[in-house]
Amino acid sequence: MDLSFTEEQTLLRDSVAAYLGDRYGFDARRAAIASPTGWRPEVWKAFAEELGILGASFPEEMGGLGGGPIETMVVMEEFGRALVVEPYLGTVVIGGGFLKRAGTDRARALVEDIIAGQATFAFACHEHEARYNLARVATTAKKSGSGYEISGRKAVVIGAPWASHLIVTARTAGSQSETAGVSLFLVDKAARGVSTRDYPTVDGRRASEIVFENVTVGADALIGPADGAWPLIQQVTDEAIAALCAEACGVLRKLHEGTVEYTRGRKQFGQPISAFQVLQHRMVDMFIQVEQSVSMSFMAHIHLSDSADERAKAVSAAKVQIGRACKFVGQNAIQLHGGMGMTDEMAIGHYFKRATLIEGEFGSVDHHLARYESLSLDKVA
Amino acid sequence: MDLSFTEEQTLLRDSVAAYLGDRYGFDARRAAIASPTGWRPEVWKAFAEELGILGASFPEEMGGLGGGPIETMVVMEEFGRALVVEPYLGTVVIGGGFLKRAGTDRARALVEDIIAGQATFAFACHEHEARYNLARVATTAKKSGSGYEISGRKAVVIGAPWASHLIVTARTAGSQSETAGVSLFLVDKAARGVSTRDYPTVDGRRASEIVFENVTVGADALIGPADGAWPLIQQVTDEAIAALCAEACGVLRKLHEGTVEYTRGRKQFGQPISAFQVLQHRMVDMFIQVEQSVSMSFMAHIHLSDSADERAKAVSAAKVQIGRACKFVGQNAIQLHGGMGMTDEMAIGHYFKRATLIEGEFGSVDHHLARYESLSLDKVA
Amino acid sequence: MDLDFAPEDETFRQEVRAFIAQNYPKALRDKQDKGEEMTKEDYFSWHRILAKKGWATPSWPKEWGGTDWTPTQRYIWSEENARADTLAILPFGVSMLAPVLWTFGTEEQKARFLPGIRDGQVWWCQGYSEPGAGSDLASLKTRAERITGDDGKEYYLVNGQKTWTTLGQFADWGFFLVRTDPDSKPQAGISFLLIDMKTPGITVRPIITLEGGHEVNDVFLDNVKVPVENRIFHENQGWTCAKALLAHERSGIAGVARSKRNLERLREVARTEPADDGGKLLSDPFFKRKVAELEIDLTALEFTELRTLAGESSGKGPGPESSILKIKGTEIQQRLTELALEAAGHYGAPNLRGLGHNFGPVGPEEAHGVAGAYFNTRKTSIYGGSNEIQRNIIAKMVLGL
Amino acid sequence: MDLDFAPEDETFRQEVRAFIAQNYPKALRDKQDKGEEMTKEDYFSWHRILAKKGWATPSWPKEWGGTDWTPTQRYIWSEENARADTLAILPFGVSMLAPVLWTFGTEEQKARFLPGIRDGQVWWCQGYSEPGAGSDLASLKTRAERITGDDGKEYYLVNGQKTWTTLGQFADWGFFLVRTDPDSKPQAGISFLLIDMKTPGITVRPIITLEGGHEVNDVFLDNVKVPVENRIFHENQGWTCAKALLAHERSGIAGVARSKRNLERLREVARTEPADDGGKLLSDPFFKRKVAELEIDLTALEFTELRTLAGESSGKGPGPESSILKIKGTEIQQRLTELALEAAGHYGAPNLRGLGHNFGPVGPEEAHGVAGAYFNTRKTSIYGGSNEIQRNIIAKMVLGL
Repeated sequence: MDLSFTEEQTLLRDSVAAYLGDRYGFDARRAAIASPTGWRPEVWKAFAEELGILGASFPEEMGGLGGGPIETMVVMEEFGRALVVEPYLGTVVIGGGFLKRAGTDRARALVEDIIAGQATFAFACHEHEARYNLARVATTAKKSGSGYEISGRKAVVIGAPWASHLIVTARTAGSQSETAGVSLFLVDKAARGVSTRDYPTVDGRRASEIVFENVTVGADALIGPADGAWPLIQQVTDEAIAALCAEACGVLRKLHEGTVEYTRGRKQFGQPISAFQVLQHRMVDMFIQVEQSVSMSFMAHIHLSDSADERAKAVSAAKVQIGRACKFVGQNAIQLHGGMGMTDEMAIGHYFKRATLIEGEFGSVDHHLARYESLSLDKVA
Repeated sequence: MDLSFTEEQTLLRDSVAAYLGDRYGFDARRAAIASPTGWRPEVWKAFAEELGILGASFPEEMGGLGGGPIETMVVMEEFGRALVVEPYLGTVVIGGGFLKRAGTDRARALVEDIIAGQATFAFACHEHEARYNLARVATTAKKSGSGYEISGRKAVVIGAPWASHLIVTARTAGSQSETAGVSLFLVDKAARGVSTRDYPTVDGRRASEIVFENVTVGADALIGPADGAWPLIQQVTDEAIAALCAEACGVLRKLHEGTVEYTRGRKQFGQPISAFQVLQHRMVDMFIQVEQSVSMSFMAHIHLSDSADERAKAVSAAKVQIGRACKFVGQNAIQLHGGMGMTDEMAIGHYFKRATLIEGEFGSVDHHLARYESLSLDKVA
Repeated sequence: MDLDFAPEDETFRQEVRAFIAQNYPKALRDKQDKGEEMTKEDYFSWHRILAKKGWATPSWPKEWGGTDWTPTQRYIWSEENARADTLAILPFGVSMLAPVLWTFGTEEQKARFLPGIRDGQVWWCQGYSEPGAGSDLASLKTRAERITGDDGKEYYLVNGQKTWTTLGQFADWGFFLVRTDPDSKPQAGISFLLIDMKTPGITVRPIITLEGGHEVNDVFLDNVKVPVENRIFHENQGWTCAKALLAHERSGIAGVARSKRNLERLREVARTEPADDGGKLLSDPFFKRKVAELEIDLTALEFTELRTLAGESSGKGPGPESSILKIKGTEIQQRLTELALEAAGHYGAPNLRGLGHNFGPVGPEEAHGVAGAYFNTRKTSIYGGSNEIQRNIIAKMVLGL
Repeated sequence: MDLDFAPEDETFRQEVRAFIAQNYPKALRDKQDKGEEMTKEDYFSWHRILAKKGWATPSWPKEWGGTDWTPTQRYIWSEENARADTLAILPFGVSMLAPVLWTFGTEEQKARFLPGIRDGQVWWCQGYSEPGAGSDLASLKTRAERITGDDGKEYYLVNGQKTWTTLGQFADWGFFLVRTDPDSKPQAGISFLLIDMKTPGITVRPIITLEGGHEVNDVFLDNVKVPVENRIFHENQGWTCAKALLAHERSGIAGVARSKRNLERLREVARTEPADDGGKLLSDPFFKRKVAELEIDLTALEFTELRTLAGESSGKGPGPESSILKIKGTEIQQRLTELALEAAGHYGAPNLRGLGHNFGPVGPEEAHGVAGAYFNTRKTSIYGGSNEIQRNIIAKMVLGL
């Protein structure tokens, strides 16, 4: 039983932090998200080539560095600190998470492309009528020749404007929100019948509404078993949520540190406002929330290799804590910055906006409480 | 539209407050609750004769003073301030509430006894398996000659050791938690087949577990229609809950005032602890809770004469606010008193204990939220 | 103690309701429905209709254009406006400056400035806050020196910077707090000046807030010449005016009627948006509970406000009492936007600001702009004296700590 | 980073589990199950069994009776004790005084006092708090003057009052903070004395706490003669000992293992007690949610403690880190009793204390005493440095404010 980092993990953290400190300052990021494309392919290239982090969590036999969840955690926490918008979660954690388990030659080749920074992914899994229930899939994939024909609409596909490929959930059997009957498909974003409407998100990323109109894909587009992708979807989204929790920890640390720093410098009534006990205790409560969140991020990552139920329970518990912390720490960071916190010009508001969206990403606090209860309390009741 | 008190109401408040200030000090109360009987019949006599408040809320044609809910509110708030244990709620608000609507000669005679301080009542309505659902009645009343035979068990009947009479809910038809089929009976506590186990409660009152074993009562024991007492039960318990809210307001005010006073006198680190901003803001938040509770008590009492749904919605909303306030204000009153708040010797702990039991009396916060939702949100959903 | 309305009050309510229905500009309603930004003319259009009817300034003294309504009539007025979701009359002239004018102004000043405010002809902005002075308003640094102009007249030469000037981009005139005596104690050397925003030396610069909106501004004053007759009340005693204004700023801040309307809207959204189980969000027990809790808190706030009006609350005077209303009112406003964002689910994320009208909606219409509204509403616990300052006020003024 | 236990740790766990199962006194278990109050002998009985095994003082230095366990073994030890719900070893001697003795005591003092603590022969109590000195411990007033006794030996003559002395009614000895130099600064003139509680002039008076229990006491000292050799460390430097002791007092204060057990008990209660709808309380969505939220918070606390042990937390040193554990640990303990009381419904009201054993139970067994436990547990956020003081410590020591 040991909760400390290895030397390699500490090194990884330091190198990512150094790179981002150097090249991912607030002004550079601001310019990038305001640009027509909204991201910096050259940063992505550096992730692949200079830092080598795109392969950090892939097995060595696939060309990766053989790292695991803790390596992803380390990278994502640093990304949170710098508010990195580039699609690491969609590409490496989710896209890579599916592909490395797909077992097809095409998937293996795409993993190599990911590691090389040549392929980027977005996960088209949300539908408007489904809210946070990923099994509620109305998009269909019908057998057509040796392959499939996909039709349907996906909502708010984060990172889709930057993606070369999409991973799409579609129903091949069953109805409504049955988990059986959901399958996963790899779709080239340029494929005929795929149309997208791209837009920015309030936290500085890009997303798309996507319509699939009789999009034909080959048999090798199928990831995991036909009709039976649900366990794989659960596994990879749990990994994604854990990674998101790590990102949140970076965001939360910056929100807290930024607030402590600001209140030390801001004078009112003849003293720094950090001298007011009420604000001190508020910052202590923020700090406790941050610490508890980091603990839960550790906890979730450690449990990712456990049984499906233990894994899901751990991940949902972490997302509950982190969702709460995002709200409490974010709101109070703005409050303690006063009017300055309301301006677009200061970084703090941008951290707040990211924290706010993380709250709901892959399920709200209520969603994960319900999931946690179904695994922890209902089973034995 | 007017939320101010009449001159008579203000006079009533002043006279009750003056009497209690004079005769119901903390030490006198402490001695009374530790005595074998646990209450002071001479105080009850004074309520009837000196203050005349036992008849304040009865119609003039029944020998009362013709007051209404606001008079009850005024009295109960003062009772809360003094932690009065005598059974005003059970006797006047609940017992009287049922009897004045029963329409029988026996009931009318008993109202006169109540006003004269000669009859005291307890409401035997709880059963262990029912939690806060008063319609879940397993106690039965079977037709027997011209009257009924009652059998069953009632739990935690507050004030029963002091009661000359009981008002008992019993099922005459229907099953489980059906509201139809519940009837109300007036039972002499000395009747054959009634056995009680009396004990103190943690807030200094007395209660009983009561077993009814083939207790025979006459036809005139029935209050309200056979099988159809539910609307009347709802009405009178709503009146009781409103009165309880008023009592809570008195308790809450004392908790808050006592805390402000204590922190002003208590010195730590060379200054009164009331100088610490964190404690100041805590006391402000307590104050806001008290003010909101008083507002909701007004609101509930004003709505008591509305339609059943409007009345129930208002009362449940008030109980939610007051339940929350009892917890928040009570816990923080103890916290700000530090170790002294933990001692039996200081009054503050006794207010905390009363506030704690009020939280759950006639339904917890969750119970009343559910009731509120069923009236406010489900109907139109 | 009762909540009944007298028959004449019901008649009044019908009159108000009918007037709004018949006279509220359709163009304004359309823009509101589409969530479009309002122009200066939009803001004034409804104001001028009301001014013509004599209802633009109900709380003013009768002689300057007030209506002499009873408190119950004023309550009905605000309820009906919330119900019809009319565009609020801007407070800067009507509720902030006007009371200062009629309390501290000379007869000439009243005659010169009050009619333009009442009739919606002159747009006023506020010059209070400064970059270094937030909640600690009295530490303001903007200087005003007495000079004699080339024309032989007396002027103040004003230099400094104001900030958080709401809708200052539209302003014709502004009321400013400036320091006329740098040597006395912070609150003692301040004067209250009215400044024509077209005076040379004034620069208004937008501040973009975190949701991307332009609502507030920096105002730079560089050797701005202000005639001494534009000063209200005595020199160096502007703080007296400021305090009066701040008290008025907080009244009505509970915003009960508007919050009721927004709660109704939230319930509508929750009745249409999906829950995880395929049902509707308002059937989700936990979302429903949050709505119920908010509704109950709003009821408590409403009755606390009514008690305050009836003089039955425990606070002492309108200042500290309104602090409770400000704290609870803004907390409720914030929770409303928080729940609206939660209700929108994934569709809280899109940021369509700046994409132009041709882009069309993304997701359900009611989700449009909910994140922006949530971000923007964080300001309510900061402005007008932060909620922490309000707690300090209650601690000192009500609890005597 | 992993949570796996090595095979030798698993072996150790089995050994501990078997030892407890075979040796825990049945009489103690029965009393615990019935909720009866423990006598002095009850408390010592389990301690002495452990002492014989050499497990009474795992955290001590090996030479004085420690076990040299790894942190993982200690973690397992506390988990297994919580799992079996053993009576906790009293901390006064073992975890509070002993570290002071082996750090600051002379060899003679160590040899004289440590074995009695280790073996459960001498009951110690704490004489720190005073009526006027709560969180501000250093303001204590109990005086100790150097005198020469009739026997020609040197003594301290101690006069004053201590309070909140937990289980002092059973104490053989006490460790006291007294003021030996009234003229120096508060923290500078304090000495640390060991006092035989049978010394003439000592009166122990019960303090009844709000649930009716007798757990704490006032201790009055009236011309109590204490030999100078009973002073630990230098005269006037007792504050150094006090600080060391306070830090130890906070370690383990998270109480994760015990809270886990109490949570399990709460779940059992919620599985048997009825809900309003006739089902079980654990099926009530809102009660279930509170249990789930508590469980998640407890998991977060557990991992924060594990991170602290691994040196990966952001606090600086064991003092401020343990402040987080103290705050969250006590909040969770309080919420556990709060929910137990809520679960009991009406049966939270009966107060059977003092009715005698013949009275028999009222309502379900698990409801017995829940209100008392709730009231009593309010102390946890007050004692050991109130949670407000803990926040001050974090603000200063961790955040540098």
